[in-house]
Amino acid sequence: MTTLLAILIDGAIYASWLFLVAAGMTIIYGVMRVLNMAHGSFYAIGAYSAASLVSWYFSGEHGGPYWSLLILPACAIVAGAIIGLAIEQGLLRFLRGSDEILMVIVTYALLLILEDATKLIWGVNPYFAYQPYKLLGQTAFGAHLRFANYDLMLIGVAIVIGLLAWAALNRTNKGRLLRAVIHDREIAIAMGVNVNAMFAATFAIGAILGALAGALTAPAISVSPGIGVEVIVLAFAVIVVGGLGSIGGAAAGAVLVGLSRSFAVHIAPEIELFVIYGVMFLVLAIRPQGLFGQTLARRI
Amino acid sequence: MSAIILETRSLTRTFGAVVAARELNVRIAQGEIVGVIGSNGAGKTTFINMVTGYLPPSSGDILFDGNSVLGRKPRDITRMGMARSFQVAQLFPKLTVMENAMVSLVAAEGTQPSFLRPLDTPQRRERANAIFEEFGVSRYRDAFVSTVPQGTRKLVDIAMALVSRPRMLLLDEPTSGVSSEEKFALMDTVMSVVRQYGVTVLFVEHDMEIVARYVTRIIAFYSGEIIADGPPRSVLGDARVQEFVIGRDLNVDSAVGESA
Amino acid sequence: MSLRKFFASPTEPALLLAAAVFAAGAWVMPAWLAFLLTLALAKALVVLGVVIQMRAGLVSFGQALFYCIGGYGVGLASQYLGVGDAFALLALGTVAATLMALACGWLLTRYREIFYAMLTLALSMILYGVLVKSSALGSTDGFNVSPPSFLGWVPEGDARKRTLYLLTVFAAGAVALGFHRFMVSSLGRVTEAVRENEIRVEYLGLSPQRMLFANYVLAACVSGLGGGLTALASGHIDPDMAIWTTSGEFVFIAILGGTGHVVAPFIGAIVFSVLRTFAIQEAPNTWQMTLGITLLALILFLPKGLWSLVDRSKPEVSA
Amino acid sequence: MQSKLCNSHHTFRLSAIAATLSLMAAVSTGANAADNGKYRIGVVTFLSGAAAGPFGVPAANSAKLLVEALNNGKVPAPYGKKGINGLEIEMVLLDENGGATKQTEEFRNLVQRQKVDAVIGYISSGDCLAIAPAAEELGVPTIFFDCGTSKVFEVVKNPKYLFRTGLDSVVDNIAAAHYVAEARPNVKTIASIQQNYAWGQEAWADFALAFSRIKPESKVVSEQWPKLGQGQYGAEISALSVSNPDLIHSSFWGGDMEALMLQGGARGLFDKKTVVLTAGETGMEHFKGQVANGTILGGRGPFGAFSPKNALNDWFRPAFIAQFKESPTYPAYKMAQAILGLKAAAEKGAKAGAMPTADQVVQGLAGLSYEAPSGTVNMARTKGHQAVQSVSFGEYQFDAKSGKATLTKVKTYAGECVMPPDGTAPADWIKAGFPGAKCN
Repeated sequence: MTTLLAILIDGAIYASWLFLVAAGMTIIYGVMRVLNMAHGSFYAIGAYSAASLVSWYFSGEHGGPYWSLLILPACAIVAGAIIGLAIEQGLLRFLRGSDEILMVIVTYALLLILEDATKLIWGVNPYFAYQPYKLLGQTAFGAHLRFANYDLMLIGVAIVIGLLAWAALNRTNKGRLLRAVIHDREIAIAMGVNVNAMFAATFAIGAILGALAGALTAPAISVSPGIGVEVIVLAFAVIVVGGLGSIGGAAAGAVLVGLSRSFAVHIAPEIELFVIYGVMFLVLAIRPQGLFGQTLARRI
Repeated sequence: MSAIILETRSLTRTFGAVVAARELNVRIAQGEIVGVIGSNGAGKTTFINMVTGYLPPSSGDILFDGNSVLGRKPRDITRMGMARSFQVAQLFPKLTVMENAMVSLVAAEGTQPSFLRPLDTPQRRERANAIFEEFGVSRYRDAFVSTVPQGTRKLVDIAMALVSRPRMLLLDEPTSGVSSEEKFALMDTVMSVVRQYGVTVLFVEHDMEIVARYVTRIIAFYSGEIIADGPPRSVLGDARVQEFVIGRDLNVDSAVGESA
Repeated sequence: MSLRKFFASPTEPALLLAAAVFAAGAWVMPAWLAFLLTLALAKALVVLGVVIQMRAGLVSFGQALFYCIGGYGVGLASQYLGVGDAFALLALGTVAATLMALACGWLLTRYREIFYAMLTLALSMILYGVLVKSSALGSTDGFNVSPPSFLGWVPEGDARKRTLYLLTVFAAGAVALGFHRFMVSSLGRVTEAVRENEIRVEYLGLSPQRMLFANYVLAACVSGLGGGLTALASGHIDPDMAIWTTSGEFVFIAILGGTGHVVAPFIGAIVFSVLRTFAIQEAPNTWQMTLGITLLALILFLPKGLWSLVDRSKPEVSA
Repeated sequence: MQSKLCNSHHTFRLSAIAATLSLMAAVSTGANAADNGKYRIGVVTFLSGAAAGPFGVPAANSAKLLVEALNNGKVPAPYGKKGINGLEIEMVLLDENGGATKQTEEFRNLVQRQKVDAVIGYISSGDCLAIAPAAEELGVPTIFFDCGTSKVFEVVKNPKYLFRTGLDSVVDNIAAAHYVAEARPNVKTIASIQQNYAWGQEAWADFALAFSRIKPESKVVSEQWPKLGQGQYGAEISALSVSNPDLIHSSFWGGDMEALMLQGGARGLFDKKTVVLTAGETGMEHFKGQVANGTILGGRGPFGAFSPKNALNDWFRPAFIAQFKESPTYPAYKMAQAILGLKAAAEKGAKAGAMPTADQVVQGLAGLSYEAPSGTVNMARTKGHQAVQSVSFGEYQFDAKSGKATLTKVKTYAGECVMPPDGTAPADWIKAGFPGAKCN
């Protein structure tokens, strides 16, 4: 019984983390058809900037501890926006319309560069921002099972972000324009949509989401080299399972992967290592376009 | 009346609410040259796509040489002897015209392509050159397809369909995208070849002058149904055809006269 | 019969000559360079597998799967089956990789573009997981491959390294010849046609998937050989051979060399190895960055790879 | 079009390219391999990736510190002589990241292109296994300073050039088992969480076996195998909590370990449970009270916070802190003792002022007993190629007021107590009940 409860809650927490990690990547792909490997670096940069700022905040008398919860997203927005715009306007802009696979390779190169860049900026020693994690205390479920409220909060954050993204795309004019761009770039341009601005904004938002995932994770981990690379394939798996470029898909993928993983951990820890790829492989084998992906249109 | 080569029995295809083809019953005899006319969205291309196995029909049956081709893949139907060309020429842009031809020659040989023997053999070159002669595209032989003019692409597209010496050829708007100066030249070339090969032809065409000039029979489509089927004169003269398909009063006699 | 008859194209004698030059080098070049070239050439064989898939319009982010199977095939055979002969071991590794390809090719070749890349990646990561879990095979530590014999002859020390180098050069030369023929063969060109326009291929009466399947198996076969040679040369195998960054490296090299010619991956692999070893030596802290910048520069300024420096005379196949 | 356009002359041009590359490579060796009369040491350790922070960089820093101090003759007796045997030391630092195959290649480059006289390094067991045969083949003195696999001297049965100045992980876990049994006599149920790779798998196998031998009545209630570098342990922590063990054993290291302790702490996993971290010492400075007092930490030997008081340590520790603004953790100590071992060996073998030959170094080091900041190191196992040292465990105590972390109830287990004798497989030795173990 406790185990079942644990499976569900762990699954939910892990799923929301996965969603936070994958959302930015799927949005960028959806609009720009760029499967962004450097997303992992955005995650790492978000985590590093948050960790360093939070530990500075707590190093002296800078105000009440709860403000640190606001530092996290703030870092993410600033860091993500800067790096996102820089990369989009500085590099990707010149590669618009290139082959999707080529863009994967371009962003792979970016990943290599950013990995060392973060190392040059923050060094290799771990950073800690554990204070916010402890701040919210814990909730007990039964005798032995307790969860950190911070993790439970992540579920809420993920839902909010998901809804915001959905509403932004479906309920605002900019969102509708964006969907026009997604649907047919040429027509959108003809309609006078400023595609350049659209893309820049999209990439920045994607980067911010990536950084946000990192910033929100920072308090629970020791921020050290390599954390970025770890999340890339996870995020891939999630959005490929869900259907590339679909927010709803990313959510569904995150839930599916999250639950199956926590199930594995509790029931069969042995297979935990490849359960994620197993799920990805099965889903694609049965439904190539992913759970929410659209099939390609006829060519003749 | 020679043997029926292609027959469709109450062929129907719907896309959601839209009916692209309703209860189509078509019988085409060997050696006929049939034109299919109809306004955009009348279901002409859908018809070809179904017959060649690209689109599965919602219901009905398709018989080629008396055997049903239902559920067969386009490649199998091609191997049975029914080839097609495309509204937008379907070629290999980053390959040269010669290479395009050779690929189709390999395909026509019927065996699986060898992974050691070269594609480019004197024999294939010879055959390809012969075909280029027939279609008058020799001067583009070594150009990359992406660089040759629209009309030439259309010709190469049709030539590639004919390489396998099919017994029936479906042309999807052979002159679309071709300048009105070129289009008759193009059709003359194609028709001389198909007559020489003795291929049964069904072609979809917008251009009434073209249709009237080259066909022995016309089938008129309107919103997924056949509204007229018969000799050019009677079909083009048909009031509903004039109203729904042609949309203007075409001088039947002059148009038909030329082809006779 | 005359040489001209004997060779399908002038490239072939040139390849033989290049192979001969490399082989002769065994006695003049420093040992470390010979070893570097051994691994580079072995790697080039895997990259060749990536390249022929790129020519068919598919990018595999999981070619390490076959690299790893080839390596473990060799390792396991020498460890548990007591096979000692280099040629037998390589044969086993290659066969293992080929069988794997036959088993999963039918599924993978139904997919295109990103989905193909992701599925190949997933497959290789599943193998990685399995290997990491199997402590009997040393888990992440992997295990060492004992030095092979060559048709009964067991060289020692430098002689062994040289023999392995010559074997690799020989294998690379043979494969290069074979794949040069493949690239201009009917199947080789038809796979390009598939990349260009699948529908047309279908309407010519051929099955695109079948072409891609054959291509996939061929790629797996040569990649397995590359993995086997690597295992023999480095004398060690571990699951990292299957991890996705390894596949990423192969794609990197494919881009570096270009897909225009059978020798492109060999140039790419050698340049990559030299570049990396000096990057590591000169900038131990930022060698990844060096590689990343190089890759970007290539994509931006030399999109057809180093090969386009050699052959500027035609637009080239791109991934 | 291939056949048409790529004629032989292209291929000639590209063989030219290849040749040029080889040449350029060869030339640059000239530069590096210049025989400058210095004693060149190749140092290979993680400069990137997850292992860089906790292990690689402290070790590299330690190497920098030692080389510099030795060259200036700043190191206290018996290491007062400048450099190595009077010759200036030149260090060639390489990143260990990138996998075993690459490391074998880079090892050969070090020896054959960079012409180093000795190699010290390797944290990853996989790299050690791959390098071991190469070291013997190339006949260059090679010292593994850290890697923990017990298989090194199975791969190389009778080593000549290969040494390990650190202990293997079997020792840690046997010692850990002893310590737990003594410090927590009424532990009944144990759970495990290990990084899912060789290190974690072996560590748990050894500990479980040893502990069940010492306390047969104990039983294992949960095993968790998260991926290396996963960082998120929510589900695992729940599983451990639900199984509610008396003791949790983990061989986690570096960032993963610290993340686990943070997340577990915040969820009260460690209340009324003891945790033993066999590699916990590197976290001492970072835990900052995030870890429950009484958590059992190991340092893979008498290193870091466990290091004894002696003249060398009185120099090393302050010097390290002064230069790098952090206390030296066990990798730093292990690197220091590897370098000092090399120096001692070289000076024992070679005649003063002369360049020590490889054979002089290995003869000098085999069976050598020398002093290090961690105390005396005896090269007493596998024909004098494997070091014997004591292993210490202790309990973490954090004083909130001073913000200082200390170790209490430190127990030290002599090598003779926890190391299987030569030629016995660790598992058999444990199963047999540690025959011949000399424990005080």
